[in-house]
Amino acid sequence: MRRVTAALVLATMLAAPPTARAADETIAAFSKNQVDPHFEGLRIGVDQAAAALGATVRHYVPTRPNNIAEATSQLEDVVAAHPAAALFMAVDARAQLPGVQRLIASGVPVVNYNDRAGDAPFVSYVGQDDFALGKAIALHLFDHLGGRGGVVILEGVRGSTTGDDRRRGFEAAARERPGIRILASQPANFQRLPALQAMENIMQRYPRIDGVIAAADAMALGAVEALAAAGRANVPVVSINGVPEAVEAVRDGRILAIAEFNGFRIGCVAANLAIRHLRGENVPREVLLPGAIITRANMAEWLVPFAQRRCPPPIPAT
Amino acid sequence: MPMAERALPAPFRRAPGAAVALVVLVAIFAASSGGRFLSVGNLVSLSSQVALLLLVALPMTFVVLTEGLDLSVGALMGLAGVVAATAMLGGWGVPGALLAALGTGLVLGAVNGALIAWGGMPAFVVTLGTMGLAEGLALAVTDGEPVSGFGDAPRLAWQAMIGPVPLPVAVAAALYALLHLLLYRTPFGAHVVAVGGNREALRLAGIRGRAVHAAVYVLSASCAALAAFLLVGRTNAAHPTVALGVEFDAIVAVVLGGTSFERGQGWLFGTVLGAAAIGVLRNGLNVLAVDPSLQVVAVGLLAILALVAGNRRGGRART
Amino acid sequence: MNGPAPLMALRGVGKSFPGVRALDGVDLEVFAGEVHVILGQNGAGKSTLIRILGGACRPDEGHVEADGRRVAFASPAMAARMGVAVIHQELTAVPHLDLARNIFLGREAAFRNRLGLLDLGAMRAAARRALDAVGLRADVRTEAAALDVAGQQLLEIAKALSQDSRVLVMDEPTASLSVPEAERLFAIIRRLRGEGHGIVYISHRMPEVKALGDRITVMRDGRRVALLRRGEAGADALVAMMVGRAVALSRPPAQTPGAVLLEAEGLSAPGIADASIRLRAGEVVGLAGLVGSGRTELLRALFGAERGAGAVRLGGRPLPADPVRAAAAGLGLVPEDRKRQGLALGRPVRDNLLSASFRRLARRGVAWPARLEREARSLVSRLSIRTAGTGVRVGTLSGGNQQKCVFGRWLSAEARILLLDEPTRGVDVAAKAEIHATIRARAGSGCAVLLVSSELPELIHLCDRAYVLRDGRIVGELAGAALTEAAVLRLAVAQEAQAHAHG
Amino acid sequence: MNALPARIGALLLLALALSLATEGFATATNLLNVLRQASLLFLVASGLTLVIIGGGLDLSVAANLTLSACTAALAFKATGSVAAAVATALGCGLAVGLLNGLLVAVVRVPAFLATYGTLWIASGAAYWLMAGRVVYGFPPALRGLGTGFVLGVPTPVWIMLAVAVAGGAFLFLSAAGREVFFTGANEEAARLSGIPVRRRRILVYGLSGLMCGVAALVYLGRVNAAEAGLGDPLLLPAVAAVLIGGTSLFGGAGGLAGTLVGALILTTVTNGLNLLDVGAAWHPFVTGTIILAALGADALLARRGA
Repeated sequence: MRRVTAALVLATMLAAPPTARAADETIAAFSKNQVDPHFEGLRIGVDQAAAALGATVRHYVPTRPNNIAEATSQLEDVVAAHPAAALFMAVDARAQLPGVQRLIASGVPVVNYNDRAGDAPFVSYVGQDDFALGKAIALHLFDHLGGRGGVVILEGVRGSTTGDDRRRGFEAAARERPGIRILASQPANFQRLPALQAMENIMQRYPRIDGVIAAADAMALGAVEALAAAGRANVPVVSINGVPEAVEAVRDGRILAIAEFNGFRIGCVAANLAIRHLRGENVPREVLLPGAIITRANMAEWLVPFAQRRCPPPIPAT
Repeated sequence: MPMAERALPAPFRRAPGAAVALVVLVAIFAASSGGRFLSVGNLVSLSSQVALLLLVALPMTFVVLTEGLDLSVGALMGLAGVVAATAMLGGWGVPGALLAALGTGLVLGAVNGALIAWGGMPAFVVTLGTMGLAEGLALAVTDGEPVSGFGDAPRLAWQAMIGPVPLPVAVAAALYALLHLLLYRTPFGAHVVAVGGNREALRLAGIRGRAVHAAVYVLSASCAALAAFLLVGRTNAAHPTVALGVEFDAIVAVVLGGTSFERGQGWLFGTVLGAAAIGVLRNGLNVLAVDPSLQVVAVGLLAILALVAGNRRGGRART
Repeated sequence: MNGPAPLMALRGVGKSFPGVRALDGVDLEVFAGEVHVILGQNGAGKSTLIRILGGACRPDEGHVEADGRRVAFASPAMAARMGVAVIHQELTAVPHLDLARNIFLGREAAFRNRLGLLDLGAMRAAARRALDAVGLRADVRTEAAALDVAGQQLLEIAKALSQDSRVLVMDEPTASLSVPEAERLFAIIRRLRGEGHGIVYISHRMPEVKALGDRITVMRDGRRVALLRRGEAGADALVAMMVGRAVALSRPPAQTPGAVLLEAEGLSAPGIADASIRLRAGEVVGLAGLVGSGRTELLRALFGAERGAGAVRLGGRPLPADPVRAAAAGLGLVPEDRKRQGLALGRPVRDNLLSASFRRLARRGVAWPARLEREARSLVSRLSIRTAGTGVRVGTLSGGNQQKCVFGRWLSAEARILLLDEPTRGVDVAAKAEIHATIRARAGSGCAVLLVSSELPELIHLCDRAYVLRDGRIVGELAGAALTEAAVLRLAVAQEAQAHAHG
Repeated sequence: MNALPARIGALLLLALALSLATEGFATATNLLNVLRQASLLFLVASGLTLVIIGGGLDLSVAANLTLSACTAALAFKATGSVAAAVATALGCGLAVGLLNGLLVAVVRVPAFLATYGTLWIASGAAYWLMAGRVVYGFPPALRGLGTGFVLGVPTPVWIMLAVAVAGGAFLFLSAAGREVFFTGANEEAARLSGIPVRRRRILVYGLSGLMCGVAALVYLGRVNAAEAGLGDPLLLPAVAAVLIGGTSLFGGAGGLAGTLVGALILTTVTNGLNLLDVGAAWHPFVTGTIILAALGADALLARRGA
């Protein structure tokens, strides 16, 4: 059983109107890259929720991972494609705000999902609170360490909303635990090899590292490899996301814990809301999905491959 | 124009790769997109995208005509954008910001040009080095964070329409006109072609070929700085690494457009066709929502197929 | 001297290069309204003379005068401003510029309009006039690359005329022209003479000399050996003056040639048509002809570097047109352009000596450095290559020693058929003798040698037999006593020359 | 090659400065760490070095590494056999390399553009094959290639040394290697020497591809996972390592020893910046500076030598 199915509903409930299918229900779904399994999970969630309601999905992903210019072009191109609705996340929120404002102005209802894309009249926002996730997982580690020790932070891409919010969360947690010292904080671009090599280098400088916080699973897994190779596999590593590979590492004791950032579920909910909005339902303005802390005790649920997961029950209309 | 090949229109003679690709792609996309590809809205965004590429690709044509290339423009666009945005935040106003960006371009272009023309160093290595310098400076100055909050002027500029024409397209058209005049209607243009085609002829004619050679890199960098300003408007922020990789698209556009890396053979309008072919391919794939991974393959195939198609080969008899 | 001052004059000009006395006290005067032919074999000093006239180099001794005043040309551009234009054999057009821009390259300022832009209409009209003046009918908007060689030649002349050059120096302008093209050029030259230009005309071709030359300077070994007026000497006499004393170099006794090694039948390729030749073991065969007659092209076609029609047979078996197969089968080509085609200048002497034999020297694919070094040293000493070591960059060697490296390559590869294209060009006297000795020695050891040389004495001296090429066709074969410079020249320069020689 | 001692000197000076400026640098483990980090970069750059010496260019190396690693990972997951993974990585790398060779040597597309095209094709193929997945978890036999130690030295360092020695032997001891140098220095002179220029071209592109296959195996061993786009951060450093190592883009000069030094300089700088806790933002700037410095030093050396 899925432990968390409830969602934060911000408005009062209304009766669900009868479903009225539009002629062409094609949904454009944006994601940032074809590399990170988080987004693959998200795309599978979108596809599943749309299929359940009989809508079609077209995915837009830049050919160069997280490429702002290309993502901006795609946004412009989607204005021409004129889908019935769109699910949008920004590679760079500031950069893509004008584009998404124009998409909305062209009459396409847009649901913002995964991370906040700035100030535009979105139908709804579906996501998680990156700051809270960062803070929660960092506190989990600090408490595991007994509130004292030196930790290393592996940041994402400097300047990305996700990366910056998570880093601020880590730092906020550190302020709450005065016994914790941050030894080094290096960006590793959400990628595995840069994280591995940065970790290797940082280890040379600090013979004693008590814990590692990574802003995403891929970097945590890179750090785990570096620590294991140096015979320091006992250093606890925490991360954010919860893709199956990282959950396996939790199972095997290589990662201590992960703050769940569930792309699959975000995809499910966002697609579901968008289609229901098209069919005339009133949907919540904002859905903040809670994130669990995945540990060895509860990890089984997240070991299921994305393709075999089932979308949670729809969030009631408002 | 040569008499022998009159039968074919100029684009097919002089830039066969780009021309064929363009015709085929437009036909496919127009036929299979149910009118969306040729809609006014799409043409506006398509033409703006092509315009931005052209701001880099047109001056790159000059560089390639001298048998060189400029890998630093993408990184420079990031740096110049950051400089412009910082200048606006510092209260320099839009003209001041433009000048600051342009100055950044001039300096980097002069470094490239001096090392290549007077230092006799290979363009590939020099511009790879300055690419690192520009990218690193942009990242270091901003610590990787985009610079924003400088007001609406750049964004409004990017979105402005001059009559039915988007401003970026108008800027690219103006730049095309300017560079067309520069290449075909000034002594400088002839000298650029001669730097690539026959430097000995320049020497015999008593022209300082090295200054001409260096100038094309200054031109390339200045135009990149100009493009950076529009890009800042487009993305509403100056992102230090936003344009990395654009140099490759620009070079492919130039070569697709029938400009050769050898002997100063080239055609400025061909670059427009080349950039249009690249823009149409990417835009059309998006409008048709082709699987993202296949889009990556399609870009590579276009480059190679168009080049192979454009490559004329001699016959063989005795084997 | 009475009368008007010459447009241009050299007074006692001397010039030396390391190891070579290229010019020695040469006087030359060019008057308005004359065609002054300079006649001489390769190595007679003509090209140095042209360089001095055109401002590309300065004389060591003597000086240059224009309109009776001493001048010093610092650059070709300066010479051009003083009214001297050189039309080089290797053409200097910018291939992808149109004709109008080529003509006015560097002088575009004259066509700027008020906006600072080129007035293309005016420029094209001026170009049109310049091209009309030389009878070139091509559209002025055509790129220079689209012109054939004759057209590019005319373009160069048009360019020179358009800058009001009073003295035109033409270096073998008909070398690559067909007969009608050459005729057209002659008509233009006559007209220019009529208009008061002074023309320095360099050529080997007797009919041209006779048809055009008002005065003739004959050069030999860097000196002026004769200054003649029109008609003062017949073709035979001129040939004799160019050649000098009757062949001073004695030819070794003819050897009995061995089996046919290489045979070409009806070979056609760009620049050659229907050529058939045979090379036997132990002979040195010459390939004579004027520059542009197809000698280089024939060698390249034999080696497979140019593809064409016809058959090449090696020991009776067909040889495919592929340099790899040719080299493996025992052919070796010493190309004409040493720096571009013969050597990798940045690589050491060793690699340049062994580039054709790395695989032969390797044992199971391993080319042991010691073995390579041994081979390279042995070649250096066999050919007396003067170098500080086998690891020295070949580009730092003198021309003669560079050429010996290309030679050595084929010794090392044990080539049995050597195709030599101007092997002694740009080589000093001592190295030349050594190369000659090597050529004879190779033939003596059973190789077949096909030798292209523009220096007739060399050809006569070295060869047992010679084919003569004209306009890409083999027009004759001379052997034994019939192989004389005069005979070769007669065949090479055209029918009229033969007729005239008997007249 | 005459500049190699200067480069080694620069590397030693850099190392000396870092050992004075930081505590962690001059330790045995850190030096082995630097070597291990350099190994992947060197492997990708080694084949590229051969191509550039032969007068070409290969922009597809990083994308080829990506595709080879992804196909090998998929092959392992499909068969469970390490041998299959090794064969797939090497086969895939070689195939992409040969495709480059054919495009450049036979179809005669300029190397810059041909390999830029295959860059996109290879990375697109990887995206398509992986479909957003990460394939992870490899057995010790494969992991050992990246994380193991032999005689106290990391296995990838041994692989790096083996490739450097084998590649050096190919370049300097084999007939084909000598011919590659000559072809790079002057293609026409090579052709007229009877050197099979086309085959030599295809050979170096093939070897470059093969090296990407080897690098892919080391990557899998080291990182224990494969995903599309994994090689992208390596392209420019690899080109930079070759150029910093003194191999000339004009062809016909250079060697793997130089590339090894180039890779070590780049890795040492990154390591040093991490140890000094300088932000990663400065890395491209430092790399660019080193490229230009190497270029300027060579120009000075050449002028003095001439």
